[in-house]
Amino acid sequence: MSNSPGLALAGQPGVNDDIGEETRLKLYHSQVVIREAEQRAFDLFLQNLVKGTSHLSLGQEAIAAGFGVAMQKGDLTFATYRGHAHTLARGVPVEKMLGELMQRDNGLMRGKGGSMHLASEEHGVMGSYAIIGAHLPIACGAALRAQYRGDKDVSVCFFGDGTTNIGAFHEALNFAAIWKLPVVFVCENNLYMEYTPISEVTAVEHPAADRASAYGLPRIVIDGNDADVVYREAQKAFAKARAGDGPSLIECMTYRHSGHSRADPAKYRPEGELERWKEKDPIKVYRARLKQFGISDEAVKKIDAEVRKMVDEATEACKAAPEPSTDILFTDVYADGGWAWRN
Amino acid sequence: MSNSPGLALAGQPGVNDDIGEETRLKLYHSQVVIREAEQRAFDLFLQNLVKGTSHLSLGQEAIAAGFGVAMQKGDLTFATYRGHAHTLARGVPVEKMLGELMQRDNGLMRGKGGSMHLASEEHGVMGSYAIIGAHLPIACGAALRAQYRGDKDVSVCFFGDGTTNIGAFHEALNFAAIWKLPVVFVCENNLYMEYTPISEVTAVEHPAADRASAYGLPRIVIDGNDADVVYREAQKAFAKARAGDGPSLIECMTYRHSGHSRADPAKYRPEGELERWKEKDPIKVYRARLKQFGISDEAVKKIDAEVRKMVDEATEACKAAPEPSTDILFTDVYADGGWAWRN
Amino acid sequence: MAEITYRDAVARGIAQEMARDPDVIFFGEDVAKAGGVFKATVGLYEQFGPRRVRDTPISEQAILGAAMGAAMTGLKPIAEIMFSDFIAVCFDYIANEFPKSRYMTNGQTKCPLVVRTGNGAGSRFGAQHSQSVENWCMMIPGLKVVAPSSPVDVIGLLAAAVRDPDPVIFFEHKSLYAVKGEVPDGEILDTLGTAKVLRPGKDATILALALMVPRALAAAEQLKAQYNIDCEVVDVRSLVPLDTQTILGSVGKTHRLFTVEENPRLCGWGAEIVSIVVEEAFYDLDAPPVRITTPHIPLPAADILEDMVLPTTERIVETVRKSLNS
Amino acid sequence: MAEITYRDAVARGIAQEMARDPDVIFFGEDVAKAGGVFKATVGLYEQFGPRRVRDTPISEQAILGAAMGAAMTGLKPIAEIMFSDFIAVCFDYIANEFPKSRYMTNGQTKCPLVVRTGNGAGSRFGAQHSQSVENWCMMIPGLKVVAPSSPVDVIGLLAAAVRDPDPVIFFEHKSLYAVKGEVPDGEILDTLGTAKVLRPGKDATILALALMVPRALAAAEQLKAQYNIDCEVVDVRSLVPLDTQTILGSVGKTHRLFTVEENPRLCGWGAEIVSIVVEEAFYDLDAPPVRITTPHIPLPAADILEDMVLPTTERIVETVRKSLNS
Ligand SMILES: Cc1ncc(C[n+]2csc(CCOP(=O)(O)OP(=O)(O)O)c2C)c(N)n1
Ligand SMILES: Cc1ncc(C[n+]2csc(CCOP(=O)(O)OP(=O)(O)O)c2C)c(N)n1
Ligand SMILES: [Mg+2]
Ligand SMILES: [Mg+2]
Repeated sequence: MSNSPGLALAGQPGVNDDIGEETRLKLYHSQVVIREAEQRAFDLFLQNLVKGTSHLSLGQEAIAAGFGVAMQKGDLTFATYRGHAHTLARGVPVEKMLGELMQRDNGLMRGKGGSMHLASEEHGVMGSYAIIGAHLPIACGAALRAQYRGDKDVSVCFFGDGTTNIGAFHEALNFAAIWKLPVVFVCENNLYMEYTPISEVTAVEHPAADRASAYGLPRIVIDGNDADVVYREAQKAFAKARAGDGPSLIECMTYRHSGHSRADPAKYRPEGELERWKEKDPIKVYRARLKQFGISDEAVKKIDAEVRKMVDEATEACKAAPEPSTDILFTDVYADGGWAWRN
Repeated sequence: MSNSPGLALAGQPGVNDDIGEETRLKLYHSQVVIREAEQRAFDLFLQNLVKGTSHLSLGQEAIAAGFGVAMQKGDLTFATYRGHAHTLARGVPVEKMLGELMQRDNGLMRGKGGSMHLASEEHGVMGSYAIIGAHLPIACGAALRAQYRGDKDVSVCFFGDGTTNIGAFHEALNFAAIWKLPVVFVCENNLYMEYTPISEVTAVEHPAADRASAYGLPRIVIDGNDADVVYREAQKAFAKARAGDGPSLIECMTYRHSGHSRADPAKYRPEGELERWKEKDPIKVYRARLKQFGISDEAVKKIDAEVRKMVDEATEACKAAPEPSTDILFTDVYADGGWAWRN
Repeated sequence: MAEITYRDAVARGIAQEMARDPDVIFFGEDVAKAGGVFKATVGLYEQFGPRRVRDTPISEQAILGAAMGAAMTGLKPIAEIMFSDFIAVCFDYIANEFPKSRYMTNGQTKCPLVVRTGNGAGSRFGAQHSQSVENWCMMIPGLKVVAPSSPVDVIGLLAAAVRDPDPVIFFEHKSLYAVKGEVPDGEILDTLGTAKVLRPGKDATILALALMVPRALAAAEQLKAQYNIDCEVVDVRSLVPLDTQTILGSVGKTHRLFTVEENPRLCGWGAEIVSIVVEEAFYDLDAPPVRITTPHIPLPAADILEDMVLPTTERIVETVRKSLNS
Repeated sequence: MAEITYRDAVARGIAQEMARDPDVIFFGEDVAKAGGVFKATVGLYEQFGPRRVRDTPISEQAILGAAMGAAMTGLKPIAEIMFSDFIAVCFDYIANEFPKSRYMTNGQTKCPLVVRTGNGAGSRFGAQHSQSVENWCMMIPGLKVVAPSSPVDVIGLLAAAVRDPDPVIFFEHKSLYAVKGEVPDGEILDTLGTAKVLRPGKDATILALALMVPRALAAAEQLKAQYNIDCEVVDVRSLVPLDTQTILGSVGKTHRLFTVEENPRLCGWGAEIVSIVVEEAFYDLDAPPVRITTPHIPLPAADILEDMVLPTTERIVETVRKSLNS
């Protein structure tokens, strides 16, 4: 574990106040948006209104929120199939995310991409990638552009513990390190790949952090369920990147409350594991944190209510939205807007 | 550097005598065979008798010899395009190796494979692989078979420093580590990939050893120009593998005297570098070693002469050998001996 | 005789071969304890234990490389690549290692392995989890390539693949996993390289593969019932070896050829077969062969969109009808 | 006007585009300080410096992934994959990332990059360094695929590829690097998706690509001189977009079609074109189209063997003559 102030796996915050009330409310808000939207996605799935697959981040909200709040406009997000949280954390409207899951015309990609491929370029969300590891090198490329042009944006690349065992991880980390690219690799270690515990298939205890030295990088493991901890670590990594000091690899310990994907009841978990982690539920941790810093119950409840209302409205908007027009089937294969592979 | 007895970058041997005269003569013999055969390959190339490409191990002989002598019958070799040395070190006749380079019917694969793909199953040489990194997972598979069946053989996989930056390296190392496979990964760090210094493109100083910890393995860097050092390290690794204690990753420091391949005059080297390494020429180092252990100049000269004669004879045999029969063009695509993809 | 799903046929086929031959081992991501993400390998771990049925890390190159090394040295590995789209991350083994080793070594080495993989669309997974990539393999010399359309074929062809001395890429269609079919009791063993005439006919030959087979059959029924067009439906089953005898035989009888391909159009198996047929049976043909394929675009996720791009029974009916009437 | 090699044309093409557009960067293994293993990029590092011309580690996935990320965010990267066979180790970017991103995001993202790679046989490098793999790319929806046969086309098509807003895979033929050709002074810019009729003729159309183009041209000369058969030779140049107009136009005139393909037979570009031509111009054809390809085997290393498998001028002459006489 890193010795960031505020580190507290059990939810006991530190006492410093470098973060401040405004940011804390943002962090809370972001987590609640993700929680409510993901929970809604799950409910809609049970009502058969979400089609295809979906991979929720319930329980992992603090990571997306902590990084999202720390990111500046222009910073770029590269996410995975489990990318709703990271997309929302950049300010993408819940309606557009749910619309995509429900395969409606109001979806982020009007149903062409689906749950695993959320992207919103205007919010800096450069796509969600469903082939494990593929986006790590891609994030390097975006960072290379920033470095080349002298742009100050940082590319942030989120992925899971299981992703550390694929070749692209290794290539990207070395590549970023040798060229000191402004990219931050965020490993969300939720202890499982799909159904297999990461510990059964990995030669080291911390699949990302214990390999950082292989790329000349410091070992960083943090409590991924504490948004303050995440936020502080994100800020450090971003400052490093913007200063031209190269990439960071941050392993965030966390746990997903639901199964891997909608098809998964998660029976493979040892008894009590989920319950233990629910005690460290990031929302719960953060409500206590707000209280500790003197933020009123009313303020918290107001956020909760506002978010709930927003998600309700988004849901209704999606339900009312038409299916995508089939006109889009043959658009945007190529930059000319079409798909012609011949004359 | 590991603290193997006998370690001596400058060629100063230790004083122990665990290796013994017989083995020392084998180690010398093997190195001289490789040196002479490689030098001959180079000469034949200048005479336009070697076709295609070829990648010599001149200057790197101690590694192939050290491992080759330590290997037992049944142990398996997986080599690269720079695989002449490792093939010869298993006892494959020079004639068959040169025949393949000269694309003659007496070649190991009768010209079908070429210089980059030497294989001799009867000698345990399970192929030379020309796509960087590909054979590391393959060696894992052979080791998995040994483990599964309770066979006691070890798979030995040779590759270069540059190979440590490709994805397959990472996947194979983790795979071997988690299943404790009896495989030994031998990185021959000759300081360059093709023409680019490995230090310019690698985030750590020792591209293999500084990453061993990422797979829960000990860091091992040895003097790859001292056959005694290599031999001892090989024995340790083999004992570990045979005991069921899993893989090893051994980084051997060395230098190639010639260019990367026949097309390369190696102009990119800093002045004096080759000369400095030639002082540590493994053959030179080992002649001194033999002397130190009281082995006579005559014995050494006898080996030299015998090897030279053998290589001369092999050369003549190859020159006299016919070109491959074109009958083999359509054989051995499939196990039925043919190539039929339709009925 | 029992009715089982295509999904269960996979597990039964693997179990049959593992019980028969102790050299058969099986590994892949989440295939052991969890029984696979498609639940196609449930029970194998329990039956054969952790030595023979193994969960791997997310390391497709290591999975295929290890399968190859094990195969070269005496085992008969079955490796799973969860979705066939992921063949792209380990394509070196498919394209450069498995199929070339025996040839390059002039017959010294062998590579008797099976790669099983979930192929095809229909699950609304989007462009990176829905592709039909059998042609990525068909175009590589030295592989064998199989794609069954029914539970009984799954077992029989899987058994044949495991016993085959060459590398076989075995495409299971994700949208067929839930489909049921009659399967005889006892050992089932089929033959690679054989197409199957599933419905004899005299007016036109329709070649189909995997998920397209039931659609072609349904189309043939409709064409008969509504238009009195009598189609012969051939399940290609094996792309390599390719049963050109059955195909040419059928075209020689019907004089008309249609292919129904789920893959995007360019360089599909249909192109190859059409070019074989026109080269060898040009004068047998009464009209141009027609390829019915998914258009050459990435696959969309939304059901309404995905349903429009794959060849449907309707599209087959319309295409054949129009072609025969013109 | 100057005579330069195909190899030097590569460097000139890259230099032309880098000088024009500061967003063009170039990287790959040993491409910068050493000027590439084929010496096709000599001088670029000196001219444009280490920021724009970079040596990478042996990390093909990182190379292509980084190219994509840079392209998505505003640069115009040119990435080198040294031998086209190595596309297999980074095929995920070719198959699943470059070509699908724009479509999946409903047009939000872009991917204007060029992957240059040394393709083809003739150097006696054996099965893993000699392949013609343009079809691996042609079969993927969303890419553009180019393979020039002459120095002037190298420059013009490379420039077009760099300026193209889509991902272009650019196949340079290793056995053409030393070939010389006349090249005009000044900027050269060609158009993707255009085939070139290199020799007009009325008796048969011969389609060829890259190294097969000079062989087809030589064959046409022999066919004319020895047998008075007048062949039209079309350099396909661009597989995607495919100039079917020029191809169908030529076949409409000659009524005979031959393809000359270096790739192993199955699912090659010739199969696709044959299937297009028979579907759309069946009644134009006086005889079955014939594909002249490398047989469907891995490539042998020895010169005597390698020379037997690639289509030769002689084989083209014989095939066309026999077909036209029968
Ligand atoms: C190359 C590749 N292999 C396998 C998969 C299938 N797959 C999807 S998610 C997943 C598990 C990923 O685990 P992890 O990286 O820990 O992320 P998490 O899902 O836990 O967030 C797997 C194996 C894939 N999408 N791509
Ligand atoms: C996947 C792949 N990328 C690139 C190459 C081209 N290549 C052949 S050898 C080589 C350098 C290898 O360097 P290293 O691993 O240090 O081995 P060495 O040649 O020094 O023995 C390269 C880049 C290849 N064969 N395969
Ligand atoms: Mg995980
Ligand atoms: Mg090296």
